[in-house]
Amino acid sequence: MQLSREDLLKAYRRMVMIREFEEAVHEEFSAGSIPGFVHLYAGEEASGVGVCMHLNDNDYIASTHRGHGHCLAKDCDEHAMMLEIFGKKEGLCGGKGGSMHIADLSKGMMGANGIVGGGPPLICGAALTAKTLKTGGVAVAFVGDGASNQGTVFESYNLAKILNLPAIFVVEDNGYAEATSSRYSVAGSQVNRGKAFDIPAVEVDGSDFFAVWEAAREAVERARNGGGPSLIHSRVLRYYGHFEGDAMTYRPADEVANYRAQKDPLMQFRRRVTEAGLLDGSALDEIDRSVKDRIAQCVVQAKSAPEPTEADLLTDVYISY
Amino acid sequence: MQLSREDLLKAYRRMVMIREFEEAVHEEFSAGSIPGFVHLYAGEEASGVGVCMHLNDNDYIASTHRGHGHCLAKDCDEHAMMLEIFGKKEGLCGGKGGSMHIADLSKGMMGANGIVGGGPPLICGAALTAKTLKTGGVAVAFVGDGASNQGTVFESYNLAKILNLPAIFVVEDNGYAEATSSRYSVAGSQVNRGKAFDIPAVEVDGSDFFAVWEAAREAVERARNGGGPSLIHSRVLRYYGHFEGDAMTYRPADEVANYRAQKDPLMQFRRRVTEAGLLDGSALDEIDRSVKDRIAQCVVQAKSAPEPTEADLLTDVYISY
Amino acid sequence: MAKKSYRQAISEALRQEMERDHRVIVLGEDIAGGAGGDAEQDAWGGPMGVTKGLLPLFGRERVIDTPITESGFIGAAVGAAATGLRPVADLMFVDFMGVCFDQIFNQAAKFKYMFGGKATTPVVIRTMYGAGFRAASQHSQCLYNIFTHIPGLKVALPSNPYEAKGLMIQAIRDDDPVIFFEHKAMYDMEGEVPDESYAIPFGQANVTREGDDATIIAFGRMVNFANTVADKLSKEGITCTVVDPRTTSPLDTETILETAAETGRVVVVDEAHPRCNMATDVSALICQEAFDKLKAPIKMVTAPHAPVPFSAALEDLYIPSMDKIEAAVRSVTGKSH
Amino acid sequence: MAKKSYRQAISEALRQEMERDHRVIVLGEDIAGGAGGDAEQDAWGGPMGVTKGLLPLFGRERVIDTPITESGFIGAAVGAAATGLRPVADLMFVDFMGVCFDQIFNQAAKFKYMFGGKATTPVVIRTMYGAGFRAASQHSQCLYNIFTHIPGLKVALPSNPYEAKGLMIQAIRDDDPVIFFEHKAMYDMEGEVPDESYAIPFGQANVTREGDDATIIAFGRMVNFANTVADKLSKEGITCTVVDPRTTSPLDTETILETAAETGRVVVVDEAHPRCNMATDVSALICQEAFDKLKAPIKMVTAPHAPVPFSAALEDLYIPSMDKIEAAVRSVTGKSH
Ligand SMILES: Cc1ncc(C[n+]2csc(CCOP(=O)(O)OP(=O)(O)O)c2C)c(N)n1
Ligand SMILES: Cc1ncc(C[n+]2csc(CCOP(=O)(O)OP(=O)(O)O)c2C)c(N)n1
Ligand SMILES: [Mg+2]
Ligand SMILES: [Mg+2]
Repeated sequence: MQLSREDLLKAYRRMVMIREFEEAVHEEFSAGSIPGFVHLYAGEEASGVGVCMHLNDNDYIASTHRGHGHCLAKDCDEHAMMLEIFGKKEGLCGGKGGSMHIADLSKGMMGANGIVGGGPPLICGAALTAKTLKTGGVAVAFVGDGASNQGTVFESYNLAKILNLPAIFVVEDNGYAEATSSRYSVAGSQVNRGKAFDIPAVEVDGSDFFAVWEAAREAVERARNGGGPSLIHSRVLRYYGHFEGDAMTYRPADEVANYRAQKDPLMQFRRRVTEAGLLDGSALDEIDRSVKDRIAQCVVQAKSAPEPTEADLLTDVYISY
Repeated sequence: MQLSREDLLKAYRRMVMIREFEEAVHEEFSAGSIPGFVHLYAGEEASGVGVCMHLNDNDYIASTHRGHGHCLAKDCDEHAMMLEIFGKKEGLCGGKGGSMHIADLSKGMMGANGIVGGGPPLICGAALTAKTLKTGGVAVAFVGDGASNQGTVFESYNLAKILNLPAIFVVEDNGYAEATSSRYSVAGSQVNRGKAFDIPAVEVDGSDFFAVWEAAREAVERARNGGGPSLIHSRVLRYYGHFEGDAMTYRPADEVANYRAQKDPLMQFRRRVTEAGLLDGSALDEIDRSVKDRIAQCVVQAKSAPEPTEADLLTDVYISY
Repeated sequence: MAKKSYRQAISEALRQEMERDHRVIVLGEDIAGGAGGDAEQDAWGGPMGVTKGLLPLFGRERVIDTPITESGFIGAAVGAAATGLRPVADLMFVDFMGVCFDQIFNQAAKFKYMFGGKATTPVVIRTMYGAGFRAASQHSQCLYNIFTHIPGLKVALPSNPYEAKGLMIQAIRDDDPVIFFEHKAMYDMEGEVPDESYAIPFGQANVTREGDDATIIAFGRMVNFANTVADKLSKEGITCTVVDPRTTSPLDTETILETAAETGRVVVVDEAHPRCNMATDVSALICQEAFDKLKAPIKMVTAPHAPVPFSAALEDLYIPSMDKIEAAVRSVTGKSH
Repeated sequence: MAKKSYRQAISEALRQEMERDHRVIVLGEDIAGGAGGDAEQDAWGGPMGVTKGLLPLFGRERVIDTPITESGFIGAAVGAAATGLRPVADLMFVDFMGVCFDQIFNQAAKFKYMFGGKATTPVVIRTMYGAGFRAASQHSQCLYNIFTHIPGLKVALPSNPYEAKGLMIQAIRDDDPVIFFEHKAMYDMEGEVPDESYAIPFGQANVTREGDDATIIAFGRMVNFANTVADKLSKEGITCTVVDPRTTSPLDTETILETAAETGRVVVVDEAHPRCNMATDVSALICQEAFDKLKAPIKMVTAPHAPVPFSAALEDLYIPSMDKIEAAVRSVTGKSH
């Protein structure tokens, strides 16, 4: 399996989409137009996109509180997402979910999740459906470094292994859980944690799209071929605070700047594909431009879109009651 | 550190006490004199005793639903325990706890536990107390093979490691969780699970008192010396059903008989100490006899002891309310 | 119609639904029993034998023994329900909710609302509740009030074998998450249960007795206690209406309010601890909506505010008894012995 | 006396108790913040900054950042309490109870009873609750009714800074397990708070307003709503008694029954979902014990039976409003505009 030109363009477009989306949300949050708890994925783009490039609508992912990037990587509509984050009626979840609960099951996106460690058991379920109904699908749980200590995650490793489920656990280790360093909170190693359950596990540089893509290719193939679960430890960095409003005093002042300068995933991707002559800069520039426009448009529309009304308050609680 | 003659006699006495206690409970349950859910430890004696020989009243253990053996190994009073199992007012817990909730905090016994995986977090707490108040104590959680898959257990491994707690996790693997074989339910290995958290972990033959004692010696020493947590995977077998009343059709018919014949922990102990000339058979016979008498006496008294009364129903809910 | 036990009724419902719909699976700890071992494979069928016999019919793909990881497998059931299966997961004792409640109340219950109506999560969680087994504090609780509190969940409490079969079939066919409470002291209770499949709609109370002097609203096993008390008192000429709401969520407020209004004298019987329970829920409802029809204070008969004790002597005092129900009825009717 | 915020009041209580008793420790996720990192070590003090400043005073031995393992560290707090410490654990949002409830309701709450009175478990669990933050379904729940239901737990709901300090000090000194509910929309609320240490006893309601026409019983943040409504209506000559029970368990039933009897017209205000909540609990209590004094139906003002919505527009409609409380008072008093 190889990345075609179309794949590369798609991957880049998705990564830029995430970056622009998050930058816009950052700006709008700072300006006071977005309420609630908002966690941005900027900086981690290559990880989510590198994984989701292998997935189709028949495959499921479960995300975390830091969900925008995974949604966009899984092809959720950016316009409906932006509306949702603004709490609008035409938002992807009717304004009822917001940033922490964006989902689109028709795209195989099972939801961001406000509960740390909430996703992995759900993904075992999606994988069980795939296995039982023989849909050919696989299921991926994204897990933060902080989340990797939650009991539900280990339970899911074990369950996925003993039921031989087509499940993949991607531990996106951005070095922090809120203000706590993973150097403090995580005993042992992510890879050994996987291996302790006899789950094949690898570590990758999550800022390198191609490294993630390759690791995910193996894991997805294994899952599709009945080989059971895999674990990928993807090292990344988040560019913004834990949530919007976080002063980030627990981080060295230059941490993000250095990373941006040396390892920014978009920059790395661009350098790699242009140096290898796979794509030329102008095609990428064109994506940059069009995505920027698109997101700007989404923001404008989100601002003026109608709010939900009292009639919406009590719908969607049950299917029948 | 060496086992003195007194230690050997004490260890044997405790193991015989457990065996006789459980045989008596088995008989009385079959006869209908004991109500509720009762899980017997017979067959696993060397494991609990091998560990608890290193502990004093200042050290804590947390047990499981299969708690009688751990209680006796930690020196809880057999008479008060028997009364408790019969639900009597003078029982160790006033008849309010029963088999699944025997505790004696004054002996460092934090309780049997009806919740699988309930104990390890509690033991982290006892170890935290020891560390914070510098009591010199250590804390031990007993964990079944089935329990070893519960999320709380992994959370405790991680917490104990990162806080460098004087905690020891003893996974008593008797091959079954209820009717489910650990060959099915446990992915990977117990030792690798410990090591995945950088916790020193060893496997021992839990039917061999001396093997357990030696492994526990190292772990307890490490904990007392500020070396943090350890894990011991102790392989054992239970002689009776999961609970009293279990027909055990999930087990090969001769499994227990073969084990009893070849690996019975009391038999092994007796052979080892007599062959090595450490103790003579008559001293052990004397223990057998006196313990048997003692337990028979406990049963007789438990049967005729008074029940709790309505006045006891609403006491002990709060200290003040 | 044949006499069947509560156990058999539930088992039959599961079997018939699994035959009808290949998406229905059952999973839980020892739901079959024997996995990985060298002897009988369908050794348990759950600790009470309810699911025994399903494994030979449907195989390990649809009758799944799980490790002891309630968050893991209940969460997996929820995730499977959201993606196309119709799982029936077994939370062996409701007392174990504390290790997996998140997957029930924050995930299953809220998907539909949080996701703007686009998710469907047809999961059933079977669970055992109630005192009377000398099973002590961690294996004897009721806790259905906690699930009833949570919007997005439905809660069924079958009071006899007939109800158990019909409510289970409805639970499986229902597109919302359902928590199905089985009382551990009722598995051997027998009653007439049709062989054919039938669903009892949720939110429609069953009036098991009709009377003029008082209305007893009772839940789960307590319905039987209430019936017995009503039968006894009727011999004295004190007649009671007995209401079995069947489900606490949805709750048939209409029948409750109507029957309460008819007699104006109400007793609510709930095996649970007294605070924030179904007895308070129903009392408050009536007091708000049918106050003018009340002729006497509403009496609640519940367990005390204490954990469930182990000792048989204490547990018998603990459980709301027929004597206490009878006394409450006499008190609201003003008709003492 | 100085004006202090709810945040400062709680922080001060923690500091003073930690100074007084070396066995008091605090632990939780980012309770200090910055552990293992290369920059500020007291970076957060919890997400709301309540515990900021404790680390420099008491060090990492007593101000313990934990991994995200609520069962693990809440359980550890329970175990530590049973063995000699007096831990104050932070369950960041009460919505996270689903991953650790077992350690609270089956362990901490039951030790004393199950073990025949021989255990003491003086643990405090601080937790954030309530809507109004646009924090959506999984970060906005109340859920205190669930803890209130459980025998063995005490539940405190401070309604302002003064209450917060005094109830926290009592919580720490109390020998039973206490769940301490802090409303996330109240941290910046200011009020007079004495500098010195003081404990407010549990189970003693505070009557914040006295009146003749109606009795409003409200919980937590809703006490302030009720006070405002009472003040507004008093200008019209409708006077209300407002009762802040302070703790839901123990509950000051005496004050509730007395004040309910005095006016005979009762409104209960509870921010929680409506089923099996404190509004039903108090209504049922009054209806059973003070029925003869009631002159009108008891009205309950609560959130609806739906998860908490994200959208500001919806959330504002969702939270029990002063308008709704006012309407309820008018309805029970029969005095409309
Ligand atoms: C069960 C639970 N505990 C705690 C939280 C609060 N919380 C939200 S995000 C977070 C940190 C998560 O860290 P990590 O998993 O590394 O993900 P990241 O934020 O770095 O993407 C915490 C503690 C929560 N939402 N759920
Ligand atoms: C949380 C929880 N889940 C399930 C149970 C029911 N249960 C009691 S003991 C047991 C099996 C435990 O197996 P293991 O840990 O191997 O201990 P063993 O019985 O073999 O000593 C189960 C499933 C429980 N008590 N608590
Ligand atoms: Mg992180
Ligand atoms: Mg076992």
